[in-house]
Amino acid sequence: MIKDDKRRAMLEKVLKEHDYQESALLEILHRAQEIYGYLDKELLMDISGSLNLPPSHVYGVVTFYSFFKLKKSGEHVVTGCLGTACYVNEVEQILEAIEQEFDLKRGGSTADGKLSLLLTRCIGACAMAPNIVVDYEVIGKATKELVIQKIKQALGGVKAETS
Amino acid sequence: MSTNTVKLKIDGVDVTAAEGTTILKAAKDVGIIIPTLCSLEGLTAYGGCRLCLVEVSGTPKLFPACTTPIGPGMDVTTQSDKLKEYRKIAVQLLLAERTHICSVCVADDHCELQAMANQLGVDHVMFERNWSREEIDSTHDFLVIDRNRCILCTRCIRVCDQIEGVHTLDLKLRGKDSQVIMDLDEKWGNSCSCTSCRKCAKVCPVGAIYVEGEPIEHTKKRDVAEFIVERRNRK
Amino acid sequence: MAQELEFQNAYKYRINVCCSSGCVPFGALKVLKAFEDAVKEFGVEKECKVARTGCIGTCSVGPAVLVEPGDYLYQSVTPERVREIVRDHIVLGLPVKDMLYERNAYFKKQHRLVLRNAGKIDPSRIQDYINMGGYGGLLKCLTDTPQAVINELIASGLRGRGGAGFPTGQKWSLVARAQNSPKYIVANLDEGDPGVFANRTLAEADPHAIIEGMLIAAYAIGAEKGYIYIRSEYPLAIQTLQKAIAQAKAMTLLGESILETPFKFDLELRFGAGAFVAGEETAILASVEGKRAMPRPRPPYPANSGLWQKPTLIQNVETLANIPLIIQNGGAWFAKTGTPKCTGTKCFSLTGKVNNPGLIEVPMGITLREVVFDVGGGVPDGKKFKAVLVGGPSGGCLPDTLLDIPIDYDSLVKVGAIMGSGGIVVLDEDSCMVDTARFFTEFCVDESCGKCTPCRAGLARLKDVFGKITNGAGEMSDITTLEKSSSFIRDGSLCGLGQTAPNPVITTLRYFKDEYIQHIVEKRCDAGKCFKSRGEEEIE
Amino acid sequence: MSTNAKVRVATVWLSGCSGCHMSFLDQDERLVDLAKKITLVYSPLVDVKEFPENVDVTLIEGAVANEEQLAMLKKVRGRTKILVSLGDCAVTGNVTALRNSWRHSDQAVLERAYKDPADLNAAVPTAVPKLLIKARPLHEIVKVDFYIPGCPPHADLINYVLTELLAGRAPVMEGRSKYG
Repeated sequence: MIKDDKRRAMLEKVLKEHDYQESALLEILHRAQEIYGYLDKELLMDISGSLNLPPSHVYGVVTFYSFFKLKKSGEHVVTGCLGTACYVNEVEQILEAIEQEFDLKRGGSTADGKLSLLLTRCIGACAMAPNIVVDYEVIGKATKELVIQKIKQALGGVKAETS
Repeated sequence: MSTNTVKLKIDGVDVTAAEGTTILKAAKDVGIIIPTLCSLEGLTAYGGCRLCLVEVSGTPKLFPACTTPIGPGMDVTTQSDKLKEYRKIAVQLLLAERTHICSVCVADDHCELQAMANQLGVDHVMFERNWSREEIDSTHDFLVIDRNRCILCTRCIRVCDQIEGVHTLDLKLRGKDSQVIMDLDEKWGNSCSCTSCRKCAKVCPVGAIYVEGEPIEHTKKRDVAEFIVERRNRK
Repeated sequence: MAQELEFQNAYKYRINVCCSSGCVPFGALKVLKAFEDAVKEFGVEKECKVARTGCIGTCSVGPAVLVEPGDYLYQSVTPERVREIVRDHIVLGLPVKDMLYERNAYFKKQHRLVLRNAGKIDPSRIQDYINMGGYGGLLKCLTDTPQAVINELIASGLRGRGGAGFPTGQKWSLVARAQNSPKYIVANLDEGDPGVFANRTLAEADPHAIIEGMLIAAYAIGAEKGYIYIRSEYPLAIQTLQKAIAQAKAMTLLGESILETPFKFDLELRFGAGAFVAGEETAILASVEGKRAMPRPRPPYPANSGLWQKPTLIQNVETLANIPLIIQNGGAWFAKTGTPKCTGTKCFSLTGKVNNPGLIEVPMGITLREVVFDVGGGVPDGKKFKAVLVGGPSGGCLPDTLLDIPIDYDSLVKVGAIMGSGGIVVLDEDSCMVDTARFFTEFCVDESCGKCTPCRAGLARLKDVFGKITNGAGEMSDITTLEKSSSFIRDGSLCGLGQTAPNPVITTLRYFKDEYIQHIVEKRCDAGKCFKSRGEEEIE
Repeated sequence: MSTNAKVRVATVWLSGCSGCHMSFLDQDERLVDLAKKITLVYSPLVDVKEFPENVDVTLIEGAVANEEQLAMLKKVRGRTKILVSLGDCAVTGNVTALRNSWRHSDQAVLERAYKDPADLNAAVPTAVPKLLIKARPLHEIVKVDFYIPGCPPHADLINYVLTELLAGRAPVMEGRSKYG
């Protein structure tokens, strides 16, 4: 995917902005993920070469932080919040229901790659717990029924509204 | 090195050492050996294994001897019931964390973890063991890594970076999932930066990294880092 | 500036629409648009200002709208009902009663210093901040010596709000005295605790308070460069801060020769990437340097050897937001709030089984009971209160009998809890304390950096033991294993994460041991949380 | 312990290679002294079918790998005052537990042993006791009083522990025992 010149040019701009400084690794990884969607090994090798950092160091940093993705995720992404407030308000039951309904496991995607179920430690909307994010829409005070309906809508091609 | 010296007490013994010396080193100089696993002379201190925790009077906190510099008037205790208990728990945790089976291990009798368990009287492990099952990587011509025996002391990573200077090795992931990797988590045989210098195998305290077909007592030359640093300083 | 003030005062009404992360997902931006339209429709745009503000605090009933004067707070505002509010309240002067938030209970015991401007100013306008007296602290301190600024801080008794409660003035003195240069400031906005959102709210509602605090700190300790380390999961806070930094630069409040004095200070944002441990003092430094956020042993302390081995001041943003007030009003004034050993206020994210969840700010020394039952309005649905978790995932679970302790660093530590980053989660009778301890242990297992044995290997074994107990295979000896390993993890871990991680285990064992015994001996969980299979892996 | 009556000692062999028992016998001439003080009431070395009641000291070699051994261990614990884990298999699981790293190893090892090598009528015999999901060290199942690690433990160490126990003292393992 590196070969894609347009995106590589964008990455080069980012690298230049940061003056190819080692200490900007996190910022550059953030931007690279924005540009490419995820960070594959070819891209990491490229970044490691550009910043003159050992590949194992770059890989170590990428895998240390849970925000960085090494693989492409599903077309639609449901994110369950595992924050304390959501946990106390039974988010677990909703996650189980999603897993059953769409036959996938948390952290994974459906067989057709249409839907991924990810977890996050807190989206910060604790007062509205439990929260589930369907694509870009935060569903507060979520219930099983509501969430499943929203996911079905998203999968059915009706794009979830971005707020 | 500062010429200022510091006076302190370690296990009741009066000690004088240069300012900036660690408790570990100051104790060793007067013949008091504090148990360690991740520390190795010639490499930077890591402070990870927590075997070398000591007590300093006046505070309930425990201090890692390998990274804590001595202070004037310090009164250090390196052996107490509490420390003994904690060291035994630390060794048990390491034994339970991955698959450590001495009788089938290449490093049997040349293993620092095994020796530590014996020395501290860890005659059983109170935790249920986590039977890890990491694939053994023997793709390199002669170096082998069995991550099931790794205790994450990072000596190999430090020697690779600080002494050999290539930084082939590092850690991936975090917490209990941490693993020693080569380059972008490649198989060792495919690593483009590894110089096959074997220092990682030499300093590995356990049987996680070894040289295939070589008698273990030949491989485990753990003073290699100290030796090289000394030789370099001589120039 | 005077002109701007006049311009603002020309309005008879001001409608503040909360557009923070708590309210936006529930339609706050549409409500804002509806207000702008309605004000035009009724032709009152000259006398009524519609402002986009930060968090008002009542996050459970968003979108929230505050109408000034009179501080009328509307809850759960929908675009459909906006016309009604403008027509009745603004045009006719009659507040729409059925939509008003019953505010007495929630706000009465709160004391807003840090959140002084939250919900009242438009965070995207530096003028709004200045109108409230903002940057006055900086102006004042620039006419003083750095030492005088530090003295004022020492007099205020302010302690770090990041969790440990180290006296701020003392910390500044240490960095100021350090010989090496350049010196750095790192503002910690890596609020990784699940269930905590106070710092994010502050950044979204009043970004300049953080920047001004950093500027004053920079002046006092002699730093020229600062970083705000912020979670990348906080896009709105990032945007708000970026805008605020640009505005401050434009007004020569940042950069070379600030306000035409020789003082210079540059500020950059650094983004976290999903690692709770990065909030730890030495881990945050590693992360700002672009490395794995692994803590390192202290000494050396960051005050002497921090970022790139240079003297570095690390301060939580809530601490920083207090600074301008202290400089403007004096340390002695600040010390009047709170308790003698613990001055000022503290922001808490109050969540869980409580009637009024939200972001609150209360004076130090207030009791937990007041927070849970007066501010929080108690437990909903007539359920019984069971415990309150204070201090985030590595806080302590405290029972009803301890609710009368005052909230301050030392009292909390005494009972096994911590101030932490200010998370208070209320648990009712439907919560199982064993399962709660398991949940937090699992969180810490996931977030442990893996460097030291007790935290990495110890927490993982605790998790195993919890798996055993909650699957019905528990034995009484497991309690001993939990106790022994918890104390080793607490005393033997390298950093604050490991040292506090066993708190939920230790406190639930201390205050709710019966529940453990019930799970082990009777294989019974009254809350119905345990003994459900959790997938094949853990049954094994 | 009474002075006239001999101490009732038993040894049990669970999932292990019998190496620990060999090491026990390696006490050589010290066994003669030992025999003056103890009666071996149950052991693979003596011909007693049923584990007796009121045993003072039982040394168990081997891990607990199947249901028969599980039942045996519980019975032994119920009838013994002092239970000693003898050797690494009893103390850690050791080689017996190597299979624990694999899922469904209880089935897989049986198939490897009985099905894979068979040319005809490949089947796991029904007489084989059901394997536990994991092979376990003794103390994960019952309370164990003392441990003698080693693969096998040295005869001197076994002798030391027995001597101490017979003298009514708790053996000190610090610096004495040796895994592997």
